[in-house]
Amino acid sequence: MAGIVRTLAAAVIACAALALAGFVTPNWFVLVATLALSKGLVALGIVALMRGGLVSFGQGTFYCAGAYAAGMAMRSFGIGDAALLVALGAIAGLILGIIIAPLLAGYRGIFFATLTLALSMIVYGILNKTYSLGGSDGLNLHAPSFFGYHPARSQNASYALFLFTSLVTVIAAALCRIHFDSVRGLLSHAARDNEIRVEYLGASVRWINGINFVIAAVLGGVGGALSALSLGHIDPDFAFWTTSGEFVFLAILSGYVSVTAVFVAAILLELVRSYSSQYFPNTWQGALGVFLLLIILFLPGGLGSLALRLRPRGAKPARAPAENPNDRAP
Amino acid sequence: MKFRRFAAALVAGAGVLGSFTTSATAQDDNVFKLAFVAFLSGQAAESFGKPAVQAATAVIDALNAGSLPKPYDKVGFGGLKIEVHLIDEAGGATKQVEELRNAFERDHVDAVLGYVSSGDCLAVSPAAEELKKLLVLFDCGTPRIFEENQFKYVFRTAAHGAMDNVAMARYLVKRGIKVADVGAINQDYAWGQDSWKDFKGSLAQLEPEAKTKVELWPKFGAGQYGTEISALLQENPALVYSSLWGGDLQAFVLQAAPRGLMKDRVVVLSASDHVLPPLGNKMPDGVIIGARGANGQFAEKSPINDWYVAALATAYPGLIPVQPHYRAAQGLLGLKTAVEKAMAANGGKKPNSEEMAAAMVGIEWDAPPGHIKLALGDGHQAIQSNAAGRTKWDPDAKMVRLVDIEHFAAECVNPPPGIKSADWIAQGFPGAKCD
Amino acid sequence: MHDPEKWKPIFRKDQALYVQRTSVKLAAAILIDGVIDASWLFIVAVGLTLVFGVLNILNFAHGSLFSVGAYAAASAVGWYYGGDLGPPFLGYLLMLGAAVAVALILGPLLERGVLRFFYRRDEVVLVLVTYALFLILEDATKLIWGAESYYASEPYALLGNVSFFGLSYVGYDFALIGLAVVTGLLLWFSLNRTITGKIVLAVIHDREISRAMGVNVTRVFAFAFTLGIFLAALGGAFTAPKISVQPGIGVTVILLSFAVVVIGGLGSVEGAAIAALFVGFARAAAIHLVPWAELFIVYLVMALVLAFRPEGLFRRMSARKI
Amino acid sequence: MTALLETIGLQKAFGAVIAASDISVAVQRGQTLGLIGNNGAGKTTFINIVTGHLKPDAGRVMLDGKDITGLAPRQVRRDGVSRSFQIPQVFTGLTLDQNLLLALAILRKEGMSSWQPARSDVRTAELDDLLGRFRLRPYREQTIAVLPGGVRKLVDVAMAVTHQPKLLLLDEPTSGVAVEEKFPLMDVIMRAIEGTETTVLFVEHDMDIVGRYADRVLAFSAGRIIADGEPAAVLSNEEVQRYVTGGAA
Repeated sequence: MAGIVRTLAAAVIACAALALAGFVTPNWFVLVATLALSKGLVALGIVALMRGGLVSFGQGTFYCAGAYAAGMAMRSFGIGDAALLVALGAIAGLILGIIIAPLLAGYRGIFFATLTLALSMIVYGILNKTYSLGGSDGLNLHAPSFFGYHPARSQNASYALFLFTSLVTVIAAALCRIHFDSVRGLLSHAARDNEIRVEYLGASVRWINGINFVIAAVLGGVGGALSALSLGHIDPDFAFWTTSGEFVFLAILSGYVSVTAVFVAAILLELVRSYSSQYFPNTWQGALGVFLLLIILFLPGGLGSLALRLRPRGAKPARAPAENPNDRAP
Repeated sequence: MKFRRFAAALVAGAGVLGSFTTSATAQDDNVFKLAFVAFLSGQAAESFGKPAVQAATAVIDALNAGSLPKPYDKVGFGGLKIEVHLIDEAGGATKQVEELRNAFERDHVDAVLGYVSSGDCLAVSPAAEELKKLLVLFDCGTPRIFEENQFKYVFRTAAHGAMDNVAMARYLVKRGIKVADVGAINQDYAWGQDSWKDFKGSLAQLEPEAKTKVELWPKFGAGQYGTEISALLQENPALVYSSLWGGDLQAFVLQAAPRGLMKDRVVVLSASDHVLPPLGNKMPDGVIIGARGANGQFAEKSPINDWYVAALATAYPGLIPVQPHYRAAQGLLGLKTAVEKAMAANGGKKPNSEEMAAAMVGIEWDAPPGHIKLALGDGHQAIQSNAAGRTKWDPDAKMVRLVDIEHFAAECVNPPPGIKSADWIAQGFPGAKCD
Repeated sequence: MHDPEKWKPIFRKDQALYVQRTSVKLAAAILIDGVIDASWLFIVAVGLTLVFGVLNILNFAHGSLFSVGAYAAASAVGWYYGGDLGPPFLGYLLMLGAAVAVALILGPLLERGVLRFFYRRDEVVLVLVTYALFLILEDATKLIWGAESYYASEPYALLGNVSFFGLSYVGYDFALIGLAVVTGLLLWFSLNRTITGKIVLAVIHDREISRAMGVNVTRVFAFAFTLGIFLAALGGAFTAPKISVQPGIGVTVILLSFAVVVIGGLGSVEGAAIAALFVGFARAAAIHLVPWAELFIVYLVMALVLAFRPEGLFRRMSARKI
Repeated sequence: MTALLETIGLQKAFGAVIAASDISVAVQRGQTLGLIGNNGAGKTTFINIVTGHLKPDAGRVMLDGKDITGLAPRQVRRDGVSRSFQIPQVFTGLTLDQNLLLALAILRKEGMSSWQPARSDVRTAELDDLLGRFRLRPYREQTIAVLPGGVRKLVDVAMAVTHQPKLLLLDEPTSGVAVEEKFPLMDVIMRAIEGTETTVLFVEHDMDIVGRYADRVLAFSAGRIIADGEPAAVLSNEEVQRYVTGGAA
C-alpha cells in the first residue's frame, strides 16, 4: 500500500507545483501547457497499450469522439460546465472503446496499428460529410464555466482552465500509475513479454489488451474534451492520421516507464513545434522531423528512461520487445 | 524512487519555464509588429501562400518607404514602421490557434493578418476574441464567421464566398447563356461543399430550368481525376461547374482538356484566375473564370491599382498578379486605414487593440480591386464588387487574357446586412442592387 | 449547415441508375477507369510493400519519394522539350532516367545514412522514423524546387487519344497500364526466377535464417530499399505529366498506397497487384454510382478487408510453435 | 474409478506429417509417466493437444471424465492441467519474483487487483515456499534475462506447479542442461512436487532419468505409441530399442 500512498502524495505535490507554475509563467505558456497536458492524456492511453505490447495509430478516433461529445453537449444542450463536458468526453471514449475493443483485441503489432488507423480515417471521412457538425470546418465552442464559476477576464479563464486540466491530468496520471504498479498492470507487461505463458497461467491476453484498449479510449476521450475546451474549436482533423501519429510520437518520446515523462514530453513537443515554426517559418516541419529522428535515435527508451537512470537499483522494467509477435515465440 | 524521477521531471519543467519567462520583450512604440499568416508549405503554398507573401512583402516594403500614392502615403501605419512575423498556415487548425496565441502573448505582435483556409479562420477567431487582440482575415471564404458569431476584435477585409458564386450565376444570365443541365465537381470539404451549394442555389433562382445531373466529390488534393472526367463525359451536362483551386484545378484542367470535357460546353471555374499564369495555353479558351473579387485582370483602372501593378512588376519582373496578391494588399490597406483612423482619434500615439478594433468597424477604403466597405457583420465583414470573364490565349503576350468581362456591384452580389447569405440566395437575392 | 437538398439528387440518381444506366457503357467506364487508377497505384504501392517485406519498415516517406520523382521528371522533361533537344519520344526515357537517378541518390543515402540506425527497433517506431523523414523530405523538396508548380505535359499529349464506348481517353493512360504490367512482370520474374530475387524472397521469408545461411542481409536491405524508392519515384515520374507538380502532392499518395499495401497484405507483391485493382475498381465504382462516398470508400474497403483478413488478402500469418 | 487423464483416438497431422495417430492413453492418479521417443515422434504434440495448444483432427481428451477437447490452454489450466516447456516460457523482462508472483496471482480470485501494488505482494508465505522448494531464493530479485538456462528451467516448472495442478506435463525438463546437472535438476523438480496430489508426465531423452523417475513409460514413434508399461519392460522392448533408444539400455 505504501506505493499508493507515495503516488497520491506525488499527485498532491504535482497539483500544487502545476498550480504554482501556471501562476508564475506567462499566459502564452499556460495556454500551451493546457493543450499539452490534454494531448498528454491521450498519449498516456497509448502508453497503457504499449505496456501490453500494442501501439494504436488511431487514438484520434477517441480524441475526436471526446471533443465532439463535449462540443455537441455545449452547442445542443447548452452544457457549459467543464467537469460535465469532460465527463461526457470520457463516456464517449468509454462507449466507443467498449464497442471497438472486442474487434481489435485479437490483433498485434503493425496489424493492430493499421486497423486502428483505418478506423480513425473512416471517422474523419464521415465527420467531413456531417454538415450538421460543421463538416470539415468544424465547430466553435465558447469558454466553459468551472463548477459554476464563470471567469470574466481571459487571463483568469485560461488560468482556470489550466488548473482544471492539471487536476484532471494529475488524477488520471495517478490512477494510471497505481494501475501500472498493480498486479494487473504487471500482467500487461507479462503479456507483452510472453503471451503463451500468460495463457498457460490461465489468463486471457485478449482481455488484457481489451481492457488496456478501453483505458486508452477513455483517456483519449478526456484528452479530446479538454483540448476542445482549450482550443475553443473542434474539427475532423482531430481524427486525422497525423494527429494520431503525434500521440504515438509522444508515447515513444516519453517511453512507457514513467507517467510523468508523458506530460513532460507533451510540453516539450509543443515548445519545439512552436519555436521552430517561429524561427524557421519555411522549414519548421523539417526541423520537427530532425528533432523526432534525434529523439528516437538517442533516447530509445524515451524520456522516462532518462529518469530511470536516476534510480539506484531495484526491479528493472522490461526492454521494449524489438521484434514483431512472430519472432517473440521461442 | 518515484519521487526521484518525479522531482527530476519537475526540475526539468521548472528549467524549461525559466528559460521562457524571460522571452517577454518590452514593446517598441515606433514599430507596428504584424504577424502575417499564409501557407508557406503544403498544398496551398503554390497557389495562395506564395503570392500572398510576395504581395505582403512588396506592399510593406513600400509602406515602410512611404512610397504609396495618397491616401496611403504615410510611412508604415501612421508613421509606425511595420515589422513582419511570418507564420506558416500549414499544420491544421489546432496549430494555428496555438501560433496565434503565441504571436500575441509571446511575441507581442500588435495585430495578426492572414488565413486562407476557412477552417483556420473559424478556429482562430474565438482565440483572438478571447485574448482581445486585433485579428484581420484577408482571404478565407466561409460566411459562417460573422453569420454564426459576433466578434469585436475580428474583421475580414475581403468579401465572403457567397459572392463568388452569385456572380458566376449572374454572369450566365447577363451573357444570355442558357443551359439545360449542370454537372459539378468540387472538393469534398467545406469550401467545395459551400461553393457548390451557393452556385446551385443561385442558378435555381436565375435559371430554374437548369437541372443538376451529376455531383462529384473528389478528395482535397486528389490530383487524379480520370474517373471523375469519365463520369462527367458520360452524363454529358451542358455546363460543368467547379470550385477546384490550385494544384487540384491545374491537374483537373490538364486531364480534362485533352479528353474534350471543356470543348463545346460551358465550363465555370468559380475561383480560378490564379491558375491561368501557370497553365498558360493549356487552359482552353472560353472558360468562364472568377477571381473572388475584381482582382488581377478584372481590376479596373485606379491610382492605387496602377501603382500596385507597377510595384509588383518592379519587385517581381514577369509576375502576373492574381487574387491572393490582391486580397493580401487589400487587407494591408484596410488595416492601415483602421490604424491611422485610430491614431487620428487618440492623438497620434500607437493605438492599442481596443482603439484599433473600435476604429476599424465599418470603415471603407480604396484597394487595388476597387472600393471596399465593411458593411456586414456589424461592420466587420467586407463587401466588394466582383467580376467574371472568359479565357482567351494571347500568343503574342504568351498569357491568358480575360475577355467578355462583366462587373457586378458589391450590393448586387453580396447580401444586405442582417440576412444570412444562404437565406438571401434561397429567397432570390432580396434587396440586391444591380443597377 | 445541413442541407437535405444536396442528397436528394444522389438518391434520385441511384434509383434512376438501375433503370437507365445499367448499361455496358457504365460497366466499361468503371472497368477502364478502375484499371487506369490501379496502374499508378500499383507501381507506387508495390515499392512500399517490397520495402516492408524486406526491411519490415512501413515507409511513410514513400509519398515524398513519389513527389521527388515527379519533380525530377518534370525538371528533366521541362529542360528537354524546352530546348527541344531531340525526338519527343525520348522524353519517356528521360522520365525513366529521372526515377533511376532519384533512386540511386536517395536510396543508399536514406538506407545507409538514416534507416540502418533504427533496425531491430519496433515496427511502429520505424513508422515514426519514416514519418520524420517524410517531414524532412517535404521541406527539402521545397528548398530545392521552391513552391512553384512544374509541368511535364508534353509526354502526356504525345500518344494522342483513344475512345472506348464513346468515351475519349488519353492514350498515355493506357501506356501507364502497360508500364504497370511490365513493372509487375519484371518484378515477379526477378524475384522468382533470379538468384538475387530468390535471396530477397528468402530474406522476406525469414531474415534470421537467411543471415545464418550466409546471406549478406545488409546488402539485400540496401538493394531492396533502393528498388522500393525507384518504384515510388517511377510512379511519380510517370504521373508528373498528368498533374501540376508542386508541394503537397505526396500526401494523398502515402495514404492511398498505404491502404493498397495493407489490403493486399504487407510484404506481398501479388497482393499489391490485386489490392491496387481492388481499390481502383472500388473508387471507380463509387465515383460512377455513389459519388458522395468517394472520400472514405478506400478506408471503408480497407477496414472491411482487415476485419475479415487482418493480415490482408495475401499474407499468411506464420504460426507460433513451442 | 475413472482415469485422471484419458485420451481416445487422438489424430493430428501437419500436412503430410502424422504427429499423432490413434493415441489412446489412460493415466491414473499418482502415476509418474515418462514419454520417450526420438524427435518428431509426437511427444510434444501429445502434450500440446492435451493442454489445448493444438486441436486434434479427431479424438477426445477426458480429464476426470470431463471432455476438455479443444478447450483453450487457460481453460485447461483452470481445470487443473499445467505444463512446462522444452524452451522455458517465462517473462524474461520481469524479475523472478514477479514471474512467480503472477503465476500465483492469476488463478487467485482477489489476485488480479488493479489497486494492490505488485511489489507489496511479493513476500507472501506462498511465494517464499515456492522459492524454497525450487531452490530459487538466491535469484529472486534478478531479471530472468540474466539467469542461466538451468534456473530458467526451474522457474518454468515452478510457474506450472502453482495452485496444485492435478496433472503436470513436463516437456523435456532436463534438455539444454549440462549432463552432470540433469539429475540434480530433476531431483529438485520431483522433490518440489512431492507430497502434492499432482500426477506427473514428463518427456525425456535420457533413459537413465526415465528409469529412475518414471513408474510407467510411453514410447512414441512416428505419431503412435509403440510401447506402454513398466520402464524395464518398455526399455527392453526391441522395437523400442530399434526406433527409440537405438540399442541402448
